[in-house]
Amino acid sequence: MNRHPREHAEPIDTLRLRETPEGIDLGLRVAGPVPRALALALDFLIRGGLYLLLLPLLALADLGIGLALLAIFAIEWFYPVVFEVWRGATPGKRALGLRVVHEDATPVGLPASTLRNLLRTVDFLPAGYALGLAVSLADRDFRRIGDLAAATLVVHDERPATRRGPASTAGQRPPPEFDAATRAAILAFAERAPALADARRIELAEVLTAPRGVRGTAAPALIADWAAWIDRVTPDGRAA
Amino acid sequence: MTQTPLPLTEAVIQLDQLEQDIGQTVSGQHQAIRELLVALVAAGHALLEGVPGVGKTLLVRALAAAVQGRYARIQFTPDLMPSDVTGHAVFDLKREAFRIRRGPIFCNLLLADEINRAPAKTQAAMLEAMQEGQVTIEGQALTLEPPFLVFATQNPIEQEGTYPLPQAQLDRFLLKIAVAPPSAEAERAAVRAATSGRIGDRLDTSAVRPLLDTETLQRLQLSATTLRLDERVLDYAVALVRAARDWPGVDSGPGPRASIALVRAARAHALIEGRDFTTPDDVRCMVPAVLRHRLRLGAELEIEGVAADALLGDLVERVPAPRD
Amino acid sequence: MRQQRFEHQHTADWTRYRALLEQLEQRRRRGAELAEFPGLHRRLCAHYALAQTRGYTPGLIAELEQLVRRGHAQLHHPRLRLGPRALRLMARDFPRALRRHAAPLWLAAALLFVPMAAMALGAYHDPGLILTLIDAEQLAELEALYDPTRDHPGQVRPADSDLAMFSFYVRNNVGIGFRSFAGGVLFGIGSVVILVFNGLFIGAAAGHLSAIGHGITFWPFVSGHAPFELSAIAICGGAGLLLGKALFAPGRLPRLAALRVNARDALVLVAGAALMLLGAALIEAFWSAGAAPVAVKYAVGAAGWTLLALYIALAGRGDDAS
Amino acid sequence: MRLERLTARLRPCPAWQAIDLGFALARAWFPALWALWWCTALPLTLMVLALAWLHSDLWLLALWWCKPIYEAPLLLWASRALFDERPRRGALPGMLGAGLRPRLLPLLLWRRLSPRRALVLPLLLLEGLPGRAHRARLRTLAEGSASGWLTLVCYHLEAILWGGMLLGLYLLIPEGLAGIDLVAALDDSASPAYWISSACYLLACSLIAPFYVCAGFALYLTRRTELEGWDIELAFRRAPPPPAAVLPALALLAPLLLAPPPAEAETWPDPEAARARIAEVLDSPEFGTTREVELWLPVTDPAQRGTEDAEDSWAATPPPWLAGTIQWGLVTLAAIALLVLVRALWRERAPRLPRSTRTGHEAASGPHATSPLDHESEIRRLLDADDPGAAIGALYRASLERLDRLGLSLPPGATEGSCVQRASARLPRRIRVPFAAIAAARRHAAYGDRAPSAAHVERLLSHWRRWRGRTGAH
Repeated sequence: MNRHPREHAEPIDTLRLRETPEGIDLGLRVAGPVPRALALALDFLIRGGLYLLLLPLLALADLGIGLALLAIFAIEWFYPVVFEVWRGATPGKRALGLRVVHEDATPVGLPASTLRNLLRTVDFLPAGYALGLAVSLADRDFRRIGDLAAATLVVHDERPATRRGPASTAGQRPPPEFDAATRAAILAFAERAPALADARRIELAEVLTAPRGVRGTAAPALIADWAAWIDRVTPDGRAA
Repeated sequence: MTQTPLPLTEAVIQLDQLEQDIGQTVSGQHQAIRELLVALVAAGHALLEGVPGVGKTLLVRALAAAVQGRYARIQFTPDLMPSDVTGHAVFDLKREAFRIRRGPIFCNLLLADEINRAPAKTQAAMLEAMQEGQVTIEGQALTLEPPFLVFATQNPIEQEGTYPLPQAQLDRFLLKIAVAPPSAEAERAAVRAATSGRIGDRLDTSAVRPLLDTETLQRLQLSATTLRLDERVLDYAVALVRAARDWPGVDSGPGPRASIALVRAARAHALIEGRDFTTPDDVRCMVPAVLRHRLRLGAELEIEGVAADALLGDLVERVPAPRD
Repeated sequence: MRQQRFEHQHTADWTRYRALLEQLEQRRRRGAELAEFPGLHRRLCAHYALAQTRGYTPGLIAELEQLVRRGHAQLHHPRLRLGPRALRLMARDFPRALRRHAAPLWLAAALLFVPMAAMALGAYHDPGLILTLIDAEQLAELEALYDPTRDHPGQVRPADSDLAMFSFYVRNNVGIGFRSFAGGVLFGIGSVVILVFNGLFIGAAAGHLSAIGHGITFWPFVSGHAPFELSAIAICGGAGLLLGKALFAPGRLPRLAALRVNARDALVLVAGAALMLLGAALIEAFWSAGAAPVAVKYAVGAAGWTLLALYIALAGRGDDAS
Repeated sequence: MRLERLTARLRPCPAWQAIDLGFALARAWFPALWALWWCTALPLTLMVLALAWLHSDLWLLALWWCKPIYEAPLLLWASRALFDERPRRGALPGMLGAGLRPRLLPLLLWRRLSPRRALVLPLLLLEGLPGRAHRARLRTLAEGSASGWLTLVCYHLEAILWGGMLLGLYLLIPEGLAGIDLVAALDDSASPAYWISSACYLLACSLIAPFYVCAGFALYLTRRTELEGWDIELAFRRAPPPPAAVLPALALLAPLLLAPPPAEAETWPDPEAARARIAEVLDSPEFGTTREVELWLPVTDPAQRGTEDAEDSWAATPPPWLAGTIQWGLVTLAAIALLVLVRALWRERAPRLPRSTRTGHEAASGPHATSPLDHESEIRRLLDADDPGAAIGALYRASLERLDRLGLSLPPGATEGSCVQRASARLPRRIRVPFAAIAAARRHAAYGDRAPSAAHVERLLSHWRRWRGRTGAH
């Protein structure tokens, strides 16, 4: 097992940052064997359905068999390639919110997709993707042999962000020393506060407000005010 | 003051003598001496790396002895402050005013010994001076008079107690000269020279004659910039740098500054070789010195212990040289 | 700069960018309009980075990130254009790759043809030898297929079964090719096994059929497609060996990097070989079983080998810039 | 609980990503977890071996049933490692003992077959709530956690590894030796093959167990992060203090307790409050539906229906011309493709011809490029055209080609200097001296803008011809 020194320095995470040519970091969340196995099973069923669709061809005697064989050949080898290049993932992967990308976070192209799918035959060995499973458990980014050779990753799709509208209250300006991470946490708090138990909500809010002298039920209220201030979009130019 | 480039023959004679003199003092380091001269002629700063005791400091001292100019040496230590390098303002009680006290950086040839032992802040102050050619003390900008060349030495990063130079600052060095341990024969010669007719173990530089004054040096540098450079050679240099950028296993490759550095170094090399034109060979043999500190190898390569030099050796083999 | 002004200043860019993105995502491309997309994308990336460093509201940052993500995906979306790609592959990249990696390819050819020749000789002199590879029932089928006493050997099938045979050949042969390539990633072992086994089998069949006097139908049948089919299988195996070579002798690169470098060329080889196999299947299904005189069939076979040799030696020697 | 020391990055995320995080944790801690698994499993294996009277099927079943016993220490280990305190050797007996706690009993009896085992384990061991509270808590935590899927998939992963190992062994043992009887390995519990198969299964279990346990743990942690805002707390704790820092206040905050085992870990002991909160949580739109289940059925159904419909409507026999049309269509397509290819091949080749007659641009690209006679006539032509610079270039390339044929490998990166260097290391004097002269002349001409005189080129050419003539003989 490859034990990279960096692993110990940073918290363990499935997020990988990739710098784009424009110099910004895009986060990729690598997907592990469990969702990938389910996606594979789903694709297997879909392929089975496609094979069933070919059945009526057999009515055409030899000609039908010929066409069916061609179709089976195509499905056998190119079903994943077609979907990956066309839509970024096979239907099974899409159902589980997975996507195939190059290691540099660009959408997968024809050569890489062909390679990773041709090498499926090896990952499959000796039965049921056992080799691929072993390799992907040992790899930091859960890549199977095909992924390693083609420099691809299977990642979780990002959920589209929802931007909150202007808050109803004008809010209160948060202390100036708060950095971006704290501001983001304040917003997250406001968003998730309804789901928290009352006691926990107060306890959590006090972590931030107690050093500033606010305790009790006033604490979550204060944070909600800060959140409203941070998040509001008003045209009067008072924004942060 | 406008200067005229030194005529080729004169330049070649000067450089030849320089090379010989230094070679007599530091034996068995032809490649390093050659590269040191390239840095001198190309007016670029150089970083010398090697294990302790291979004669890095002696090399630079020999060079300093050959150039008549102000020479300063700073030993970098973990407690060295930026103002120890650049200088600072002192209050003059008599005149009741601040007086600028210039640091050792105000010189023509600066030897920065063991630069990677100083904290990042101090390194940054000096590297800024290298980049800007000026120093700011108490809000007052003071220009460093040309020629201003820094030769920094560093021990390999694996040695204890060092601060690696950040990548962006490494880029300020035109060359990184790898000073290898001398061969057994050269070492024997050095030992004999060091122990005969001399007291103590201080190696001296008396064999070096003061050959160049600063004006001649500047004219020499000027003549290097006027060497003929064919388009194909330029293309070749750029192609090499670009290839290094995309080379498999290279994490971050050399930036555009590297192409410029490569061409500058190649020109200087051509001049030292006694030619008035630059050839792909000049470019090729400057590749390791110019690029080795501008690449960061990927983790896999570092784990496998592949050195940047091996990779660059591969690179020059594979990038097509101009042949048409 | 205050966020308000920042947003105000750049909203026009963002709206335009979003509109272009939607066009791209729905694959409605109009060249002239899209020419500004990369520039806009770069600007948006700069805005995103600025918004991050200046600590603007998380909502804005998330929104910009989302846009950048979508744009990145579109900007680097692979363009397919299969036709020109296949053409360039066959006209240039494939023959060049063949010449560049001569060593593993020759090795693969040896692994296929040497056992084949040895087995053919063996089976010719000892008709029982073939039974070590296949059982008696399969042997009877094989013998019946090339029985010269049939009315029209090779023409026993109805016209439309030619197509079925074509499909069968495609599926079978391309499948073998792909597998012998993929097996190479197991340090080349998979490729070696498949090559040797196929060589043995084909050799045994040829030797045995010649020995029992069926050669007069067998050889004309296979002569047409053999050049392309056999060499394509060998090329696939050679591509596999190229992968194996990266793992055995990665040179100065780490194994993974070497594998990726070699895989790029190996893929070109496999794609080219797959197209060759497609052609071979076409010949095998529609020509080999045909009624042309034996001499013509042999001539076609010889022409095939010559063309192939010429192609490998000469094709794609043009200038890179063209 | 000291959130600052977390060694994993926790954030509310979909269940799949939580499972993946668990796998990443297990991967990072694998050696320790695996060893720990065997610490409990090995003694038990041997013990059961004696008890089962050497019946391999009973043995395997008993070991399989006891899985939670081996998993419990793994979880305790992981819960410490999460807060960056690797348990020392001395702590191991305590952790192993945890596998035998009475609290674990339900998992060994009626909960053994629960698909949520991975999630129940941390709940039992780290929170240890009494019966009803436990059930309510489990319901809250299991919401949208995909823990059932996790168990199902991990069960299959075990089976795949086991099958892979068995088949691999079967394939790798050469035919001459006593191979493994695959059929016996599956159904004859008395055969040695069955023992091997059982051992493989045990090994597969040990390999998957750390991943399974950590994935369950990560699911548990992610849900708690989501419900209790751990990530927010962490960010708040890291917030810059107010300018006049009131640091002691931070220290006063009662820390939550998770890692050191049982009862203190309880966060809300009152079942009434718990139920109220569960209701509160369930009302939130956050924890709505599970999307993964909905998509299973609709995909295959229409497909099947489609086939049935199609079968009814299709005619039994194809029109006789159809096969012929397809065949000729294919052949025509192939012919067109071939024509296009030939045209492309010709185009690939075409641009070389004029260029090589002009400057011999391509000559160095390969040994087959041009014959020596062509070179010579080319050089002559350039000399006649009064272009000795181009002529020396052509001569240089011609000699490179010559050297290439002599077996001196010149990589594309070889510059004039390195060519001469290689030549002088490997070739006899009569070749390397004229070649060095050619290279030097070429260098001056190409980069120094000093073309040689025509006479000089002539001289070099005649040298080259002699040298070529001699080496061409072999």
